[in-house]
Amino acid sequence: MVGSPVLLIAIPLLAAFLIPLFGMVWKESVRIVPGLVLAYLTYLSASLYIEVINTDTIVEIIAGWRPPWGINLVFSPLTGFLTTIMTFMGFIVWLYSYRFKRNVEFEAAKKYFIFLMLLVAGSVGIVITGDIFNQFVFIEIVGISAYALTAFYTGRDSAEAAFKYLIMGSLSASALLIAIIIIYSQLGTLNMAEIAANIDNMNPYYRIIAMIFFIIGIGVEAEIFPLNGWAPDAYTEAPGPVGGAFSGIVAKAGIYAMVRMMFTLFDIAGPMKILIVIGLITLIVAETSALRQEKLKRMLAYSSIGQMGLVLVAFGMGTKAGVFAALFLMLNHAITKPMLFLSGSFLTFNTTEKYIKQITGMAKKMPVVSIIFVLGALAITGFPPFSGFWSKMAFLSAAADENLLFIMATILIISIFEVVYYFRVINRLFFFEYDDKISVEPHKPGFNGMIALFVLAFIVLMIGFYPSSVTGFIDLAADDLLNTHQYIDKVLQLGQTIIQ
Amino acid sequence: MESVGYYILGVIVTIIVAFMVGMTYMGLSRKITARVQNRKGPPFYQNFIDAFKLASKETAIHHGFMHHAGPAFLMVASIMSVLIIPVLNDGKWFPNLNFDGDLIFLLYIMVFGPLGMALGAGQTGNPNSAIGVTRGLSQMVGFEIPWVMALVALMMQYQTTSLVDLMAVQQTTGWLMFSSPFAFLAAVLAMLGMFRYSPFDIVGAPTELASGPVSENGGKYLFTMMSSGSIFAFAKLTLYVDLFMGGADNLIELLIKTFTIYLIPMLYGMVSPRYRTEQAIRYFWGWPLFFGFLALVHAMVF
Amino acid sequence: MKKAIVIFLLAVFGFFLAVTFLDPDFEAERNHNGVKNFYLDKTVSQLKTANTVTAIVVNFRGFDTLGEVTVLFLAATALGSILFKKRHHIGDRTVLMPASSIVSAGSKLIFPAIILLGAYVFIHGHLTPGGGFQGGTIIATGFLLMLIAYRDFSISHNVLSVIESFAGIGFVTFGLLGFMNGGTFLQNFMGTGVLNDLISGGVIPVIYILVGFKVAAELTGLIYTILHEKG
Amino acid sequence: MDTTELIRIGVYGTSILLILIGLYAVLTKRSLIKIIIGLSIIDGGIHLLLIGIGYIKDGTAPIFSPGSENAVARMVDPVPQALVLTAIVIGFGVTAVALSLVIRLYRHHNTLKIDEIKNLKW
Amino acid sequence: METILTIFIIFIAGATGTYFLGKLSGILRSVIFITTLLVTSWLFFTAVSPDVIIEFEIMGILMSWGLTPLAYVFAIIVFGLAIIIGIYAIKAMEGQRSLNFFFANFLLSVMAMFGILISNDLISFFIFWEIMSWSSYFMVVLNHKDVQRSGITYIIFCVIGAYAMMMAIMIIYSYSGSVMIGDFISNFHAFSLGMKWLLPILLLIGFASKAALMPLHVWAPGAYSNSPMSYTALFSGALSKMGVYGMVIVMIMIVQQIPDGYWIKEVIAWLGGITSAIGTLWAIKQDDAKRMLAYSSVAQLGYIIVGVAIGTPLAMMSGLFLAVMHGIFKSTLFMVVGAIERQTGTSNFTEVTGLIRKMPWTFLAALMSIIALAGIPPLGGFIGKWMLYESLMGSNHYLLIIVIFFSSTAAFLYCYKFLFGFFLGQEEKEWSHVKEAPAMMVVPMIIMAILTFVLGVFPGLILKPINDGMQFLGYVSTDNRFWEMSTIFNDWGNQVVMEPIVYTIFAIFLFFLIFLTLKGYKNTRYVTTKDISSSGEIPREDENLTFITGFMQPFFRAVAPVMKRQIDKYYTSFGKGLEALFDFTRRIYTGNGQTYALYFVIFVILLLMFRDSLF
Repeated sequence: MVGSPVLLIAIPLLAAFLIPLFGMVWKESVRIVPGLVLAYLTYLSASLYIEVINTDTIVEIIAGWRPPWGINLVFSPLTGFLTTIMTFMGFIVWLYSYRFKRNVEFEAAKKYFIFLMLLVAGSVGIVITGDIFNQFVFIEIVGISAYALTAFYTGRDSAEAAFKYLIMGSLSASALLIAIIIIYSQLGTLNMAEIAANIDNMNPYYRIIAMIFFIIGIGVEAEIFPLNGWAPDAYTEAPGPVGGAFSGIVAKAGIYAMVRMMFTLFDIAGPMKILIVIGLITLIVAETSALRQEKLKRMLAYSSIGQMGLVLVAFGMGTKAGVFAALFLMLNHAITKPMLFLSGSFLTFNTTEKYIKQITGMAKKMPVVSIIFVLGALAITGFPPFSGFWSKMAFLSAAADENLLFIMATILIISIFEVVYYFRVINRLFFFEYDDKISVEPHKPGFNGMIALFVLAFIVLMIGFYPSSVTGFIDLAADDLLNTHQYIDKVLQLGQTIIQ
Repeated sequence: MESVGYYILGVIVTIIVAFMVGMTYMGLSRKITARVQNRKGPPFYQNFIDAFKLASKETAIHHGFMHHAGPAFLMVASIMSVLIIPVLNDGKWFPNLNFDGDLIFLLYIMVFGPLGMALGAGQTGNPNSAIGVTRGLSQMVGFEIPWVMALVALMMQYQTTSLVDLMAVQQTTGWLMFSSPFAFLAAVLAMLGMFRYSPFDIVGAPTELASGPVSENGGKYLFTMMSSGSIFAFAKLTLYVDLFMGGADNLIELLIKTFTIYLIPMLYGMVSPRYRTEQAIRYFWGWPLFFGFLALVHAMVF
Repeated sequence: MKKAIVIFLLAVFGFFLAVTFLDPDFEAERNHNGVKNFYLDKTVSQLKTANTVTAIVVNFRGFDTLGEVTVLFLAATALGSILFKKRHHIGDRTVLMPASSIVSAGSKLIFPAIILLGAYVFIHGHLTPGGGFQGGTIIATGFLLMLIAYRDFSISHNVLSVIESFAGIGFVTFGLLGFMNGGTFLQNFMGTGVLNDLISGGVIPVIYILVGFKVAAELTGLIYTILHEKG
Repeated sequence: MDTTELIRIGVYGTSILLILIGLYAVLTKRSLIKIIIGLSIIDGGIHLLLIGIGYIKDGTAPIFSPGSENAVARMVDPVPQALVLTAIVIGFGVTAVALSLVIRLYRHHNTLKIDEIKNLKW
Repeated sequence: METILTIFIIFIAGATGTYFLGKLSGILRSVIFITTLLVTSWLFFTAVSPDVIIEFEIMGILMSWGLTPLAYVFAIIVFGLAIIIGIYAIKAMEGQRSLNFFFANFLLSVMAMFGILISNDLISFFIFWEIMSWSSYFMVVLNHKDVQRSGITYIIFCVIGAYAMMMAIMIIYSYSGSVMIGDFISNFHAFSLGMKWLLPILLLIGFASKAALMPLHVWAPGAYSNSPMSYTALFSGALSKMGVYGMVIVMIMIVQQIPDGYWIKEVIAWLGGITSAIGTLWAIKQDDAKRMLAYSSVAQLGYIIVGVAIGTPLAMMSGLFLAVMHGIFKSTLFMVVGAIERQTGTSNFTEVTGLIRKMPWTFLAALMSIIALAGIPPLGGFIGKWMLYESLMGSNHYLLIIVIFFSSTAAFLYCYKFLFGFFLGQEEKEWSHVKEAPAMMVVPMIIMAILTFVLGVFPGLILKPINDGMQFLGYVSTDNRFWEMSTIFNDWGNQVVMEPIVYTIFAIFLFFLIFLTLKGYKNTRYVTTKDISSSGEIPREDENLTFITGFMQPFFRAVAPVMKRQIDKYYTSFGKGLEALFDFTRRIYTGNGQTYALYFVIFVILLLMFRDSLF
């Protein structure tokens, strides 16, 4: 036992409370401590994950009360997979921002890193918790950190973005609470496994109503179509790395929550029309909106939303292959989109508007960053031999298994738009002359940021050339998600053995 | 083909005959045209005199290699076609290359010359040459279509691309002129363009431009071109005879048949004013094309 | 027009909500035998905590409370971050009008009582209604009163920050101590004592007191930050 | 219809009404402050709803006083109360952040009208 | 280690080395580049045998690499062209931008093509296909010219094709559980009727997009003319052949198995015919040599596709032979344009004239290639054309042959325009400083020109591997009825014997050339092009007598109605319309937070109302 999943939550919270104290003593610590914490989380998560794969799912109980009564954390191949990605991406974002935030003041930097850490911790919490109300609390932690990070820069429209996010976030929190109320009143429990075990006894009408409110409650974090108005604004106005964190961490947590709810809580077997429909609409609206964006980050944001839609469609197929594809897509997106955000943020460092035209010809000035951006763009649009190709292939293969030709065609057509807008940016970056009048002043990227980018690029290439390095993990995770009974048994039977 | 020597002899004899006949026909055409126009006209051997004069003239200038070699290209095309086309039925004459190339090959080797000459004309730098060339090439696109349609109809109907085979077919079925009338019509109308007599003589435009592609040429160059033209004329006429009139068993029959064919463009030209290039193209893509289609339909049905 | 549409939409939405919640079935199918009885039972028998709600908040669902505390902490930090200015100077208060002497004199009088009440509420969180959150809020109102009454009343941000941090660290540390002693996070590892004694319930009152401190410090900080904000 | 029913419908009905009122404010009021008030009203309605589902007939507070150990059956469900405590605090935190954002927005745009604050769009 | 793997590793190492070491010195870069090409080619031609098959698994999908005899034909094109163009490129690219990137990417392209050819399964086929797509894309935009238009057009059509293909591959995989091309072919009969139609059509869309078949051809002119000429030579010569390669497989192995699949062949053949006609017409109209050759490539690929689509053994052979020939002569022509552009700075006919005496060797290469392109005997182009016509007649395509004949006759017009525009005509003073291109550029061109001739005389050299490839697919019987070393036969047994014909032609040509030269040899002298009898007037030195603007005007007046409709315009307006639509729909995101809240409520209500159908 290398540690306990609860440390994934406890350590960052402890650190968050500690940082202000450290900051009084040694100013640099506010930058370093979060990094250490995130590194430790990554290590912990990865080692737990390996252990989980080799032995069995860890169900951690809290306060010594067995699952139906106490809160429990579930560290399974699925949640472990996601937590590892999230903590790792959190570390990467920290690494990138470490010097990036040097030019802001101490107070601001301190808060930035606290928010970042808690964003990761909250997302991890969403994933590993086994209790719906607890999930709600973590969603709120993520929400408030995200509002604060969005509004981080003063003097921009960031407050506007954060406010929109906040409106949507609190409305969704309300919806989530209503769903929790319905569930609790009908089943008398908040534990996911218990709910899942008893869901068949629930009045079908309330079941559907609860599900609807759940979808809406989580939909804001998962960026599904009519609820994602905040997302492009927030991605655009938040600091560059935070955009990466949103797409790489928060959105993943939202998707996970929604999927866990659909697959486990409500135990829906077979294709889920609702996810497919919502996912497709999200995909279409987002990708077509991205086509004419003038701001780089906004375009990336729409692209990110679109990818989330794609993931939902993949989950909506409800088959093993579909879930596999969805998790693969999530993995790739979690790595590639931050890569794009981070490199894009370097490219547009010296401008606040972040217009695409401002990066005209930047490749001459910042070749390495540009190449990494292109790598990300190629990966996200699914060009082999980069990582995105395999996940897109897995997706199409899953869709073909289900004979969903229409969906395959739609998604491929939408992908054409994706290719178009990414290549427009690549063209601007590489194949236009640098122009002093419109292009921004190049920024010398920091050492730490470059390491972060290189690590991401390496992963993209690794998955691209050798997808089998990750597919085994994804396979286990997909099995885990689909096996609801196993989940229920693991949680509840563990409860039987340890009674205080 | 017993030996190389026999082969070379055949080639030479064929060329000489073609040259003589072609020259004579061209002279006759000038004479007849003059008579129709109520002029006295030159004697029929005038062309020989011209050729002799040109051949003996000293040529002082050339405009570079392509200009220099252009007439040679032209000659290759003429002689090659005359070698491919069987002059008489059943290989009574020298077989030459009758069995080595077929109709498609013939079609292509026939454009070899004009292209070579066009290159030669191009290098002179005379804009009139180039203008003439473009007109000629454009017009060629015009008449080639019905011409090819006619040939394709014949070839597909009789399942062969060999001229010799087509001639052999006519030994049994009679002249293709009658059994495939539409092909014949299309081919004849295309021939009007091929001979570049009025109304399709805008290429040379002898009266306004300094004679189109051949301007800037004189002496040995013009001589070569002229001989080539006469050989080529003979080749074309023989081709028509072979294709549509059952070929000829002996030289006399050949002369009669070819001259009959030759009269068609000549007489048509006498009564027609000149077409502009696009008019000429549209002309070829009118009735000739229609006949070509009919020929294809005919070939399809039978 | 817009209002009409909104009212229509809300009517439809309200209809659905009403159909859901006002339906007798909703009540009839309510599950009364879930976790409730277990909680009530164990609170008395094992945790020896009189206030079941407190037991749930701090122990059974203590993890939620940790999150909740974090949310408050985050809110306080976020406020500081969002209202952060480049040159951060404390001083000018936005409430310019001085309070009347009745208020200022009265608040001096009431302030200790409020603090005392707050402290009482969170110290007795496990016995009576109330607890750390409630007590902390009461204390914060005391500071609010002082801030309104006295223009020059000031609290050191650092002190607030330290209190807040220590309280939070304490919470997590107690959780971790439980983890180390008993095997699970937030486990009640201390002796539970006798029901209805002041010192009973093991870690529950301790944690709730820490929460009280934290909430008091954070709410005061929030108020203080907003009060010093020029609109 | 007995009193329980009436109380139930009263509580649920009120909370639904509060939710709708809050939504109305969020959807129609132009002032940011009023929108936040609307959000708070929605929260209030939901908290009421949450408390409402813990109600049982003739229930008492789930607090043991000496000698009331046997009153377990009459005690209302303590869980919603614990949940609502958490929910309130969270709602409070969100409201605080929202208000601070409003201050920022006012600083930046010099207005509180939500339809005039849309620099970010499309 | 397996030779195939070694070749890949050398390619990747070469590309990396070219890119990074190229920053150190230009010579090093060239050396690495050429060495990579030579070594890989050497390995390929000596050590790769068709029997060796590498199998491995990725994501549970069995993949396999190995060379088939059919692919061998295309591999000859790829490696042959790559070496020759590679040598050419070193000098031709001198002084241009992003050389390291260019050469590295060049190697990547070649590697991708090699990968396509050795792929025995559809997934690795697709992977290499996409690598080829993006590496060629970067070449298209490398010159920073017309990037957002022609580049984006190219990539759009690339991905349209690739995605159609991908969809088909995934359907195949999920239905039959295998992505092996062989398995697909043998399991094809088990597919449902709908799939039997859908799959080949999707695959054909994929291949046709690369082969620039008619409705999917609009990218070609922009892409071909905007990439560096050294790459366009490979692009048009080898890259587009990959589409042909795919089509051959589909046409031979798949379409045969479809009931009534005859119609697919007919439609593709007709599209090919129309492509060639339209491509030719537009080629004539161009004033820029690159665009002309680009359209010409489209037209030539049209012939090839016709041959492949007709699908009789002779037609298939003609298609493949034309593919090889097109690879040779079109690359040469692009190299010629590259040389001219390098020496004069422009590739526009209206600007540069009379280079024949300045660049004689280039002219010779251009002349040979043009003759081959026009299909005039005795050069190689004729063989392909001949076989194509014969096969069209043999398979009773009465009208298609006319369309083909029309476009190949009309091709003379642009052939002449090309030669005339650059090399002939007035030798203006403006261009008197122009020198012949460096030997490193001329020699590859001349080699290619000689190749066209050799293949014209001995078509059997290339027909043999083609025949082997087709035999491997079980497509022709073992007796080689259609070809001997220097003779070709048609379906009816008629023949063309090249050897005596070529000797005769040369004898005649030489005879008359000698006659013309020797007669009056002493007195004949060269005079400049100003010294002409322009209607009796002697032009002044500074008078520009070049006739090139509106070159084929009469012809265009005749075909005006056909030219009026331009498919690019439909695409452009369609694209513009789509973008406008999306610009409108994205206004959903109004920017007003309240609206988003309204969406929230509406979404809730919608879900509540349609809960029965959605859940």
